[in-house]
Amino acid sequence: MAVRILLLGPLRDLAERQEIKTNGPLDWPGLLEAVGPQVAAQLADEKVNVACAGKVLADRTSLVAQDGEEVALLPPVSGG
Amino acid sequence: MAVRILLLGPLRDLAERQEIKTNGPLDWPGLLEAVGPQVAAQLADEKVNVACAGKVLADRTSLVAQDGEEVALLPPVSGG
Amino acid sequence: MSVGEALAAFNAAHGEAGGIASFLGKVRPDGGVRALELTHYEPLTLRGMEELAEAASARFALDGALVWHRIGTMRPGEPIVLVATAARHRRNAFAGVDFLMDHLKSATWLWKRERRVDGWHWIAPRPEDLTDLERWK
Amino acid sequence: MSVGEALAAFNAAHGEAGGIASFLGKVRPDGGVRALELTHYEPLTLRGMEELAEAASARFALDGALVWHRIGTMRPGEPIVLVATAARHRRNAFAGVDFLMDHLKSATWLWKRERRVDGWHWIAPRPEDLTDLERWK
Repeated sequence: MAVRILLLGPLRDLAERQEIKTNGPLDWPGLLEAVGPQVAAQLADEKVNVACAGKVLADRTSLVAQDGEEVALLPPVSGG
Repeated sequence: MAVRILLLGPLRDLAERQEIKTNGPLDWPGLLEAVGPQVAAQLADEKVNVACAGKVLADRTSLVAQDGEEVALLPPVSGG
Repeated sequence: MSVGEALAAFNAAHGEAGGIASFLGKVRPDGGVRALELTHYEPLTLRGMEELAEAASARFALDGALVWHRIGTMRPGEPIVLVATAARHRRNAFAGVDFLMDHLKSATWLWKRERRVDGWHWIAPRPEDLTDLERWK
Repeated sequence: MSVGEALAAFNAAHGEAGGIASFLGKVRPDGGVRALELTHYEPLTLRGMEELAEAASARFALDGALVWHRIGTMRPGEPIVLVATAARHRRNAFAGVDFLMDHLKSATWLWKRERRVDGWHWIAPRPEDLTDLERWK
């Protein structure tokens, strides 16, 4: 049981992987470290949202993910 | 061969007929007389258009219909 | 040809368009309406609709427009009017349908009456129909 | 279920609505686009679309809303998105479709990239997509 970090959309390409596993509990500084400098630089943009356990966080820096939970990094969307 | 005056929409009900035949040439005063006082009163409303030979007249009072031509009295529309 | 078949054919005919917008108007069963009757003036109505479709196509850079209007007597739930537009961008497709419907409502040679429990009533254009039409001038 | 079947079923389900508006978005073949790929985030995307349909229904007094979005890889001419609304009045049906499309374009958990001759390119929302979205705030 670990925290799964999911990379969506363009972040998936940037990191050259879809998913990163790390040990919980995972907070915001821990996330920035776990994803590596390139993705961390993208997270500086507030338009990149973060969801934890199926909920988008109003304040990303309040992140606390427990083992078994999924964290999703959600860059700006484009559908339709 | 005569001039056919066609009554459309509500005018058809008002006149209790769909069509009036009269001799050409038919001008605006002739039309008012041919259709009778009830329909003539409706024609006082400029929103009632008049077509002659398949063309809506920009100036209704310029009407000159020849024998064999059709005059249509077109009250305000409502489709859709 | 049913409404679904017409839309499918229109869609197939415009494979390169980015978007297709449509509107289907039906007889509403409310107000005790038993039937709706639409009449037209044949020498003017169809030609006017063709000109309307051409005006919409030019104004909104449409790839195509479908404009159908039934005449005769219709019952609640039955279709009266079907409009569809194909365009590169969705806002153009929407504007085209909106424009066409406003003009079919109050600037096309059609007359509508409804049969309610107490007989037939002619339907005059509503003030908002005329206001809607003014938007395009 | 095809686009035509979905619209026919939606129409049949809303026999009492005065009008049904729809929009179908398709992959455009221009700009050398060979394919389009849409990805989503399953735990959020569908729920977001359901909330969006409910918001549109309440805001525009809709009798019903249909909101479909494909994911995966699509080729030019193929459908991507289908939206339909049923309402008593046509302006409400139009506004509902317009609102839903603007939110699917730039406020739904979907990511789009296109394959052109030189490879895959991620598509960022266009500035006008964001302006369109602002209209509803």
